[in-house]
Amino acid sequence: MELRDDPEPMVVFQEVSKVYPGRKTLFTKGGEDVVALDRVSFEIRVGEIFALVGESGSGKTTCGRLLVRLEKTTGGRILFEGSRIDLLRRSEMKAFRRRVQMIFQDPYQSLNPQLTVFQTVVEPLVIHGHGSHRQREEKVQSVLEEVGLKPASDFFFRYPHQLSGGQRQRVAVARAMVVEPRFVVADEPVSMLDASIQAQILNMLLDLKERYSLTLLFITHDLASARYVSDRVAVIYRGKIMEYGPTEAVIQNPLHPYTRLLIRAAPSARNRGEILPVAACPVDLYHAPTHTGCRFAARCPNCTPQCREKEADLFHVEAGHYAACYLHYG
Amino acid sequence: MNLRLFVLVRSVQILITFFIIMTLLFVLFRLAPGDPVAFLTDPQMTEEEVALLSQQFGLDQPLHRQYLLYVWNFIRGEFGISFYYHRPVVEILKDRLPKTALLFTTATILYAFAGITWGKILAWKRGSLLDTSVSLFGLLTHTFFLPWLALILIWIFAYHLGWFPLNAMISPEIWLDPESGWLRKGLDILHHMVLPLAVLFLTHFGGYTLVMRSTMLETLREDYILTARAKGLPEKVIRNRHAAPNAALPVVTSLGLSLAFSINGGAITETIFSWPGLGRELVFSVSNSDYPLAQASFLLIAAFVLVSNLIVDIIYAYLDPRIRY
Amino acid sequence: MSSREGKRTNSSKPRHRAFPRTGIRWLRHLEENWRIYRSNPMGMAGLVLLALFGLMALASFIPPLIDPIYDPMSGVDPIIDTSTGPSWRHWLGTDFMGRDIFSQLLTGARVAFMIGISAAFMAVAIGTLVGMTAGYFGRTVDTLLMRLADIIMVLPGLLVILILSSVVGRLSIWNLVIIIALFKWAGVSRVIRAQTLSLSVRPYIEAARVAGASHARILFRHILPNVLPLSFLYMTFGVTSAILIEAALSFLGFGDPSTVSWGMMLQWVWKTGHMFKAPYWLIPPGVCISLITLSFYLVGRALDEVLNPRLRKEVLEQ
Amino acid sequence: MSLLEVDSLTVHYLTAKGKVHALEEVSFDLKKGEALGLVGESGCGKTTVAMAIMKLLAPNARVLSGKILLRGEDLLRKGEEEMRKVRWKEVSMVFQSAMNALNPVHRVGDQIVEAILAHDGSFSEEEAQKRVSELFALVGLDPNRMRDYPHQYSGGMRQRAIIAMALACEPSLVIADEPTTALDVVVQDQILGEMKRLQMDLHLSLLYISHDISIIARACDRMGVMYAGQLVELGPTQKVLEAPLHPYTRGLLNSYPSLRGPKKRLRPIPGEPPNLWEPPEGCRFHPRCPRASEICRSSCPPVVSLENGHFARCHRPRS
Repeated sequence: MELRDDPEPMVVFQEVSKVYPGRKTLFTKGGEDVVALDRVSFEIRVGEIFALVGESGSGKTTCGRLLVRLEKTTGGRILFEGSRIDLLRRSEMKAFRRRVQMIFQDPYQSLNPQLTVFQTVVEPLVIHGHGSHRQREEKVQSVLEEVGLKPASDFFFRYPHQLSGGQRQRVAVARAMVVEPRFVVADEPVSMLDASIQAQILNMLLDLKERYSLTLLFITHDLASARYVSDRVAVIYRGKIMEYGPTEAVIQNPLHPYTRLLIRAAPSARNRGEILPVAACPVDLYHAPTHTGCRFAARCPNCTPQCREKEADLFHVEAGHYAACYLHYG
Repeated sequence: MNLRLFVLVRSVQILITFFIIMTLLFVLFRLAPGDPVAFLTDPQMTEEEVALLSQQFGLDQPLHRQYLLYVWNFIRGEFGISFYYHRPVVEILKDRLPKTALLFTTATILYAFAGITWGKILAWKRGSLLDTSVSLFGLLTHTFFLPWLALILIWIFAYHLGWFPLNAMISPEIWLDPESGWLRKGLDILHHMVLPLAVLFLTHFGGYTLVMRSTMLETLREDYILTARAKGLPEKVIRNRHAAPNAALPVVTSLGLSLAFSINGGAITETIFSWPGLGRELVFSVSNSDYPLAQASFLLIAAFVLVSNLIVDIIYAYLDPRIRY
Repeated sequence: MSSREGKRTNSSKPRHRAFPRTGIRWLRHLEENWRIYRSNPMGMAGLVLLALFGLMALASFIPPLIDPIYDPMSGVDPIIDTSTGPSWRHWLGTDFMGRDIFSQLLTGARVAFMIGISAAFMAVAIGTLVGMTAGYFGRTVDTLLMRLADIIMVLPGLLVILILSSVVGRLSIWNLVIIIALFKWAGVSRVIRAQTLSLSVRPYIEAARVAGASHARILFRHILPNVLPLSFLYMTFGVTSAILIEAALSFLGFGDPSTVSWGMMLQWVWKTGHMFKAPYWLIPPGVCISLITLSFYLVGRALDEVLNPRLRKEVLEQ
Repeated sequence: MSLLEVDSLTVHYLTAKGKVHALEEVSFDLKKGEALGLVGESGCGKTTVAMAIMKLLAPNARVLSGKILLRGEDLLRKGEEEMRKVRWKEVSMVFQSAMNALNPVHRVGDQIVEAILAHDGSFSEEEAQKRVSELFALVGLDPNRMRDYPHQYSGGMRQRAIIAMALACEPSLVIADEPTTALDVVVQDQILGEMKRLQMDLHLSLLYISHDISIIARACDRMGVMYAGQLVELGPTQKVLEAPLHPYTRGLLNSYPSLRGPKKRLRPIPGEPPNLWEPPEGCRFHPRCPRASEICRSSCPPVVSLENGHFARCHRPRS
């Protein structure tokens, strides 16, 4: 299937799979392979925020980790600026590490408790042998102020335990931004924060994106924040992309029954949703479906015999809007 | 069922471990400076006897054949002749093993049980006078140097007060008397066991009490304890049914891990009290350069520790449903 | 009090544009940790006891200088050739050969510290390295190293050393130290490995990887400072177990005959049949071994509390 | 008469670092069959309210003043033994982390049976078992899985089991402390729907506690907003959401991106919540408040009521 509609995308996922071999341990019945990603394809255009939305265990975080080479794919390929990231040589790898950064979910876990704010933020510069001591110090100072830790020198010598959750996440963003990357993976960057702080961080990401003409992969379980920040969105369910397209189009006109379910289930403060009956809860997110059909079939209100036989591929429905559902086939 | 698989896998692991220990022992004895013949033959033996033994242990053959023979001999239970007793080693060990098992197993069960019970109570009443005094007592006895404690106990209770025999496992006059029945004999053994048991108990009880106390304190902070309180359950039920089983899990683990350590203390206790067990035999044979006996009794102790470990593992699996299913 | 308080607030305030120094948090925060430690009376008792034993070890050089009859091994009092009770001449009495028990006791302290600290240091150094390597690199390296550690851990160390000494003869103090270290690293490496495993999946380690940090950088800059406190803690426990092994071995008669240790003193009193008649000789070495064990144990537990905030008592619990 | 009345409850925690002003003069009431929600950011004291009602506060907590009246009886004056009878029989709780709220070494069914037997002597073991299987069916769990252990359940199932447990003794009040926080959106929606249905069917009173305003909005008839240990706004959910009186409530509502309506830039509340060791003088919200004036800095605002049943603790409520 051809998903290319941008001549030079920044990131391309081509049929990427990730299978964790089932480990036989003493304590689990194990032995079954866990399919985290099943032939996932999408591309991220230069300068956009691309959101990946899914429930826990859907494989959304795996996508981000594969992209920054924290893990290796077991099938398919990932291209960054046209070159395969699994074939990078040592020197290319170092350059890649400078261009691609990541922001992690839990600000309480993503900062080394033994290092001060300065030590944490300066580390990438040290690794990449960037500038003199003085230049590094100035760089750290300016990036800290940019993420809203002002005056920066007040924070230089603080340890993570002396910071609030929001401040920690700002430090984590500063660490990612200090090498001026082209591309940032933000893995649920706000889900551990309080609501008022969440909005601050989201706004900050939007500002940074503008200022540095960044490209972002925004991973989240929350459709509403995906809508708030992203230009395009992919909805992933049990390792497979169910729907993919411009964010507003997906939210306003969801094509896949799963997306519809997600939108309907999302609680909202402004509109008090009525109670709708929902099909049975996901039984086991972590094991490959045993049948051949669509992985959503068991919960799908629109399920047909065809769905139970063979899973639908992503299908181009309208203007860059794709869905993996027979409802929209031709 | 998975428990069976678990036990099977652990048994195989333990067998492999034992095999490695056996091999290391072989390497140790063969690579040691000096003539390997000296390790197997008694200086007082006649030349024919030496030749016979050399042949039996394949000392005239290449190393790998010697090793195979060593393993084969082990499987057949052929450990050679003790230099000291001039009897087959296996006969001696057959006599010693049950005596070690009796003393050591009784002591282990006693102190583990007492430690878990007391730790539970102390954590529950933390900060009270009972907690402070028993914790302190446990801490002190736990740090007592075992041989010294044994000597002191003998000095006070056997020598000065004369309540218990100085040493040995039985009184010959009772056992040689055809009149005495099994009860009298049993009580006699018990009488001899009191002091060695007390030594092992006192030096181990404190450690388990303190570990149980601290894991119990941690368990009491768990959410399910809050649930139990919120459910309005009686305090005793919360303590015994909800907190203690969870808190005991790490204690059982540490029991398994420290068995090897405890058997050291067991050997010293046996030596001091002349308890005719494996540990004493090992110390004794090493002092007398009785190599065949030393080697075999060491292997048997290692096997004993490994099997005890397996039993502890099974108990653990029984206590923790996350392993069972 | 006030000046110390003043210094503390001063140091916690960021100094503007001062050049940041690298450092390890727990070292820099020694002062704060010391305050937590000091609030633990048992830990303080342990430290005081340790200081006493340290003094004893230092003082052990003095008696032979006063008079050669006070030499712990070779000093024989010309007028005494048997065990006698305490007197002005021999504060704690003499042993069966008329040697001074007090100076033996002082030397015992020195030997205990030497053995305990050097064996524990070696064991902890090996254990930390092995544990970090196994935990960080995982896979085959991990499996092999940890199987090895498992085997060592199920061996009764004392009895293995007994067997060893039956093969190679008497072990010198330093051989003994090395052998003890070879037995004791296993437990340490298990703990350090577990800690490393849990650390190496922490997002901050992953963040360092994403930033392009090398394995060496991650191991030594990010993991080591986080496991060192634990290693240090295990050292205090390792010291006791090394002292105890040596003492037990000496007690059973397999010690280094060229030195005197507390375990050996107990062996002499037991083997020469003095245990029922010479309490002045039986009591001191046992008390010393027990107390030094106790003091390291107390210090270890107090350190555990410093390093592990979860164990800290809530100050105002009812 | 209200089922539950909390009257100017003030709770402090004594810690090594100093006194934490966890709750300051918190008052609200809850009627029979009603669902009331308390919303607030982490550390605002909402869980302390729940624990105070259950009388399960940490040992270092001190209730300085206030009353907690359940059917007119002050729970704070009850002894431990009396309180034990109130717990679960009268007031039960759905806990925050379903993962840890069930004891891992006991079967799920047994943990519920135990609660029934502890409170109702008239039940035999078998009858209690039967009741548990009814409860399982009620909350949408397969009664055949009663004999499973907690680790064999998924997150959603555990949460359902906890709800079943909370209903075991037919309490008149159920406190749900972050009942769905760890769950996925779809499962969260199901659980909330389930609880709504149970509330209707069993005529339950529910006290919801959550950091997520949208969950409270979804589940409650009335809601209260907590900030830094104080209840700053209380009123019918519809009113609070559509016409908030307190600037904090308004700021909070502006912090949530929405799936519906036009896309607007969020206007989050600047700054961070204060630490409760040294709460700000005057109104606790004034350092972050866009409308703060001199009086807000100097004196603690009173509780004002602009409309029937809609209160705010503010000097200058919505003009």
